[in-house]
Amino acid sequence: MFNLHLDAEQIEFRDTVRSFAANEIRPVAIHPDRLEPFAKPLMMDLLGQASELGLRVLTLSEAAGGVGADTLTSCIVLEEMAAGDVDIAVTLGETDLLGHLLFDNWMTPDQSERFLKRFTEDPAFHLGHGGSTPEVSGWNYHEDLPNETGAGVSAVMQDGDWVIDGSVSLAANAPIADLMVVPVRSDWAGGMSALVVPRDTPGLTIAETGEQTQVRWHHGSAANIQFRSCKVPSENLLGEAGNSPLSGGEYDALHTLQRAAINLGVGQAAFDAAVAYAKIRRQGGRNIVEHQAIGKFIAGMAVKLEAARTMIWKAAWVADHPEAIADRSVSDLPQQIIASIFTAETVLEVTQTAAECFGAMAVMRDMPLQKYVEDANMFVHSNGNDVSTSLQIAEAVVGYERTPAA
Amino acid sequence: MFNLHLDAEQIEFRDTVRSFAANEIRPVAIHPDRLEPFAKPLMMDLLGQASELGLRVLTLSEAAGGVGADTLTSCIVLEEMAAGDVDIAVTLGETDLLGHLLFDNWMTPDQSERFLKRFTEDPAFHLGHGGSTPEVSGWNYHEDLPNETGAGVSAVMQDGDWVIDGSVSLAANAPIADLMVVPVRSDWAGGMSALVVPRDTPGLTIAETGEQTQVRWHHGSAANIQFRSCKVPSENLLGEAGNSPLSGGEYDALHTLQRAAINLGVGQAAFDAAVAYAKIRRQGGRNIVEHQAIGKFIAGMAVKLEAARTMIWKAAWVADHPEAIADRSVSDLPQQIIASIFTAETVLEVTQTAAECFGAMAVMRDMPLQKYVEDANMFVHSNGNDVSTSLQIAEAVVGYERTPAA
Amino acid sequence: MDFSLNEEQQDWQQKAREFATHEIRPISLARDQIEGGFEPWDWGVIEKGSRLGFRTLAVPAKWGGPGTGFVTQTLVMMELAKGDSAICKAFSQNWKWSHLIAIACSDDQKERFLKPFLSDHRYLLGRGITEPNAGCDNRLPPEIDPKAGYRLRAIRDGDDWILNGEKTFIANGSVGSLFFIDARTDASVDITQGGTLFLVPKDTPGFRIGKVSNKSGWRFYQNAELIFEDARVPHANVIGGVGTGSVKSAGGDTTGGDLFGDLELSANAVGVCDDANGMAMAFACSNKRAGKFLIDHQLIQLGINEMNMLTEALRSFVMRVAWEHDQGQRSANGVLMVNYSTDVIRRVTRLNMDIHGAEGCRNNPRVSKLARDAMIWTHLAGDTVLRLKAVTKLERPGLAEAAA
Amino acid sequence: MDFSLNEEQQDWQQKAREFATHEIRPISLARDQIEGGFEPWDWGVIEKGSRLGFRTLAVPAKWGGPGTGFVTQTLVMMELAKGDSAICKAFSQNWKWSHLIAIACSDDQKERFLKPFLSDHRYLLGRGITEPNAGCDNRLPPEIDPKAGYRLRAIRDGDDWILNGEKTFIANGSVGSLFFIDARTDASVDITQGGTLFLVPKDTPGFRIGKVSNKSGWRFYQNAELIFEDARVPHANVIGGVGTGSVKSAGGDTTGGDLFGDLELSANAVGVCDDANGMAMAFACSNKRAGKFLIDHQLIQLGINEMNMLTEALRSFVMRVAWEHDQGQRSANGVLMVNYSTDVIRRVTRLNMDIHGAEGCRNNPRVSKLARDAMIWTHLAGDTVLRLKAVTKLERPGLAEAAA
Repeated sequence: MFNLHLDAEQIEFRDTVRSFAANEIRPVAIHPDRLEPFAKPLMMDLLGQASELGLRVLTLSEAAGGVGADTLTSCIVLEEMAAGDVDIAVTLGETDLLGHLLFDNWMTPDQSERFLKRFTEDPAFHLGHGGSTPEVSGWNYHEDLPNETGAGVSAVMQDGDWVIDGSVSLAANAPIADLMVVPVRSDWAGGMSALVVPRDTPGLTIAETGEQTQVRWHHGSAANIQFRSCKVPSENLLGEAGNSPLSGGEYDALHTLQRAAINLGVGQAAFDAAVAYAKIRRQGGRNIVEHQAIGKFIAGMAVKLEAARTMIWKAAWVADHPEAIADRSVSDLPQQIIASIFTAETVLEVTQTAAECFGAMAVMRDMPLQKYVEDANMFVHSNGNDVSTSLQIAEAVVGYERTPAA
Repeated sequence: MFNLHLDAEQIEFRDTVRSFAANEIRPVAIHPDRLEPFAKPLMMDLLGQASELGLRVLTLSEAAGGVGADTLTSCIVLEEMAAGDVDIAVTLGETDLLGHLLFDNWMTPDQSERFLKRFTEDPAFHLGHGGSTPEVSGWNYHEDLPNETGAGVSAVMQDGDWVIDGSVSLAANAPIADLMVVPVRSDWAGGMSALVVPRDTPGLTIAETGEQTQVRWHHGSAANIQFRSCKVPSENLLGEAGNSPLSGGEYDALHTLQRAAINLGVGQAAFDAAVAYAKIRRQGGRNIVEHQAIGKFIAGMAVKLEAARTMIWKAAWVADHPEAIADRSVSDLPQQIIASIFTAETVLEVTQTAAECFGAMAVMRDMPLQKYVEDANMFVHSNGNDVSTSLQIAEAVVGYERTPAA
Repeated sequence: MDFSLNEEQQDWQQKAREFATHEIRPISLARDQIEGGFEPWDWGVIEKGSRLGFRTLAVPAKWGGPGTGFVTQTLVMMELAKGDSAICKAFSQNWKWSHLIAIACSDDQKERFLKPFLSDHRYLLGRGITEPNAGCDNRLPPEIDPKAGYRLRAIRDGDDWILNGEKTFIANGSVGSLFFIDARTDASVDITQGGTLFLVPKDTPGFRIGKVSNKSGWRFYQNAELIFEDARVPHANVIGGVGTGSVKSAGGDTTGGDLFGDLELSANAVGVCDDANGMAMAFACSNKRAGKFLIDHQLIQLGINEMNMLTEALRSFVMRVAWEHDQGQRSANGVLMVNYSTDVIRRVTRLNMDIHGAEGCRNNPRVSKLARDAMIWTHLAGDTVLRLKAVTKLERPGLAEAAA
Repeated sequence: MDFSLNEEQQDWQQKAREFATHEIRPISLARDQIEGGFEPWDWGVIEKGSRLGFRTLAVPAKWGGPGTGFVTQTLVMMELAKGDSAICKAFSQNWKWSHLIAIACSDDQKERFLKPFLSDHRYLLGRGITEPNAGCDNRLPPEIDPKAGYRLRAIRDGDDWILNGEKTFIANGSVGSLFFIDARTDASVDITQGGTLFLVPKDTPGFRIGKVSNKSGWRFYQNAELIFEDARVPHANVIGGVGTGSVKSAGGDTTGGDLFGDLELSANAVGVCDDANGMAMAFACSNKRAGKFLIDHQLIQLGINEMNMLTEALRSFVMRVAWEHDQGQRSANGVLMVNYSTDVIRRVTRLNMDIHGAEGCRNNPRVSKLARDAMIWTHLAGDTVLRLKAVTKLERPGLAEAAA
């Protein structure tokens, strides 16, 4: 029965994280001293505090020692966190998602045994993803070609060990991860395989990019990683060889959703800043909020954010309730892609409109608006979002079936 | 608990109406012979058949003899109906909404006694609204002025009767209504009053406009009506004098939502037509659906319609569950206005994009695309939707409180 | 750099402005609101305009016409379209094919067809290329499908050609006296090699008019089916050579397309936008909301700003390209301009609706007329195919240069 | 009507193109990527450009400058901005105030200030009007609040004026040698009556530079606070009359605003768009997706079409207005054009991002630089206030006429 009530726990989580973001994170994150320099080091203390709130194991099942929240709750929480700081939200989200998938779905009991206790007990234990960001491109629209995968890492079996070679640029969470999940090409029949690789494995090098440019084109914590004859035991294989659980679509779908929720938090932060500023900035003899032109901006932003949030929540709920597609309560289009591209475009417009409310202050590096706009630009042009992404939706609409590559 | 499942009855209703619209209504509604002439008389037979399906009393309570459906169900059904014919949907929606409000909410038992039986038993009995369309303008943004009301009808009490004078242009459902609900200015303290006026009351003239122009700028069935010393007994007053239940906001809110759902149906019909055409039209050596440019159109339309539908359903559910605002599951912004303006703008874009897929065929009067575009244009520029409407949302965002006019 | 108009240009502009004000605009909305495909047509305004030179404006002086250049033609179209976009097009359609005759026809053909064209105020011209299954493919023939494009067959029979097939949506179809018909003289190769262009007078045996299109916009303007059933056309009516590809049959700008065609729709759009701007400003200065004239509301000011901004951008673009085309300069600018005119006319006529709101749209059907007329641009000037075609005219760097 | 360039215009265009290619572009991204507000500045490129005449381009011939017109200046800006938008602005900012000196200053003032300006390659000019609480109100003074606008006080003291207050975001603030300062000589009336414009050299006692703005775009270009603490300025440095309203103090175009100012940002935007178009085409012709070069994907073609279409529309608009302004024609066109340049530069730099995608944006920070530079337009050229102001320059019909 259709019902949009959140439960008390969801609302409580939201309030807690909202107040944590507003009171603890934002004062540090958008302090002029942090905003002005190009480099934005991850705020490790605050990441730790967020972890203590349970957000690192939010969707990990209670049985495994987590909070056991559903995808909707995770999206609600990540949005609030991102309104405080986008990098903390991305970092936490990555660990939380990988933790849930590894320990609830992908690992054998033996594998869990080896890693779960340390993961749940150490609030600084993070998980990394040693592959490219999800590929949801639509460049091969109505062509039988598979999309390119960025995988530059291969593994061969040698004396009972996997020997890994290759490199990945901007591997998510690599700078802080204790354990990396790595998609690899192997000589097995079929597709990719997936291995877990502890950070301290000999042959694995993690090099922070140390980007000191105006805009580093990624969110969260990322580093280039390299494998040189890096050996892990055969027990580190996730699922079957040639059939990586990372390729199953679940990680990509949830990752896409997470990023949409985080993206939305950036938009909401920009909107809140614009409304607050419009209430105090005086021009033309009255506070600018009283001008129709600013009212139009505010209304436009409010509608867009409301729509994006509604789409994300729907997609989040559907991710946990695929039976609603079967019973035709929701359409069979890829809801997470719809939510993601809708949100990315929407939030970019919102941050730009919010910036317009700020006039010249919007381009000052010691003010947050320029950062919100650039964060939003990155969401439109990263993590699988590009001008071709939506073609996947068109293929779903017309029911195009790709013949698998030979 | 958040849940997007529709119940079996809702899905069944949707299927029934969808198939009725596709098989019975559309073949007649968009037949070239009907499309080509300017005049589009209401298809009374089909209206009667729709009425027999229960759609005229869809939201009327079961106790009163109706189907007792909620607002969400009503929106789902009206969208489907509108994909068949927008005028039938508007006409049915008006009667259904007024019926629910009159007999479930506004009338005393005595009043119901006088009208309900005929209403429920006669499938051709319709209700009309003898006032202007809802005024949700935002022209008085951040000004203490009330918005203009279009009321040009007054009533005075004389010897125990109300004597009504004045005229209303394009009163909804007037050409087919057996009973009109009429907002009137009276000499009572306070605001407007509301009277019910049977069609055959002496002094009431209903003149079909007989518009033979390319675009008649209204949907549904409407006529100019005139009152000349038109008398109704004092028992025909709804609620209190000077306190019209029509002014309470409920009618406006539900009416706005209805129109949004109907508007969406127009967009869906245009989209379906474009996808079907793209699959068979050949150009550049392949069916046009295989071109990226068309794929981009299809994806854009699909995302927009999905978003609009999701917003309408949300607003519909909230209309029946205001407690979800109190418990902060949904925001306290005017959801029906958000859904309405979002849908209006979105559907106009969708119909124009769908028209692009049709090339020159889109402007031929014997083809439906030009009608869909004009219907969509009307939704953007009628029923209270105009460029100022969204300023009401801005006032809600900043919590502006209008001082009532002296 | 000089944007001023010479005396001849100013004279034509003024003459067009007066004709549009006094003869076109007064009948514009009434004609639009007449039912039917053919019925909105009116020979009266055509004849009046023809007497003033608006039908034959593009005929070169050496053939007895006014011999105006593209700049003048552009100025005239802007004025006429402000009166009525469709009536303007009914005139300018003849200019397009006047250019074609002047450039591509033999002296004999000119003698036979330009003379009646110049002397008869009801002699109109049209070109038939589009067919039910061949529209965009005529404009951007797909490499992967050489058989794409028009199919109308022409088979040689002695001194004649026998034409069979059907054209659709042909401009001036129901009112034209002379048509330029693209036909396949060799179906085994693509249209650039197997196509030939024929001059077909309306009284050609076996040639007749089919259904007249009943459109939502440009209602005055006529589009019709042309039906060829063993229609017999003398070989002397072939333009240029046989099978050299009708689109470029005389090796030059024989379509009127890349030099005149893009200007035609773009200039017309400027006229419509000027009309919309005037209507919006007048409405905003005479109607109040919440106690203030609409023009004193910021929302309306922003709309009026955008309408004028886009119109002036388009006008600038069009005047520049008109001059470039008078110099014979070919570039992507023509197509880019006509694509742009689509975006502008659609947006400006939409904003005009916004400013009028429900009341204004209901009370003044011209508000919707402008938007309906604007929809024509979507498939004639700004459809995807034309936008992709524009890109083919841009310079592309080589791989080494691009990667550098 | 003539769009061709004369020899002088072509020479300057060519000279600017070479300077932009060989001197500006090679340092452009590196300067952008330097931390700090002042630090991206580089006197080297300014001095080199100055030697070629790019600093003093707008000084009239009779005062020893090249005496170029608006068309030439526009052409030069388009070229320089293609190399770097912010470096172009650092040059053209001086032209703006060269115009002001030429039009509004007395001969004595010209003698005292134009001479050092012409002879010193590091002598830059700036104008101080914006204050922390007075930005837009200076441009469109609100009728309902006469006290709105700048507040910096000037009080007469014998032959001097004593200035107290603060300006913010002042262009060339940290590098200028001479500033035009708007001050209130009468706080009881609005700025058009109580404002006066002063010439303030950088070594004026009591005048100093405050914080330098650290911006996300136009990082090379300097904006800074100017602080006045009992700064003493001789009465001889008053431009025009006292209290005649500094914005129009000499009764003419004293701000450089309505004739040059709008052109400046619009021409600069064309240069940025040209740069973006080149980058996008090069990327699309050298990178593949799904086995095809990006340029062979329709999605990319549509993006490239739009980028070029908007750029050519803007270029046409700008060249037209440059000519109109050379004729001294005033209209709404200047403001409409600069509003339009905002929409175009934002859209074109965004489409450039789209075409580059994640990989291109990550690997080439210039993609983001162009979008960051473009954001400057939002508040300088296309903010709501400027759009509303444009509408005040349009003709309005009277009520009777409008209702007709």
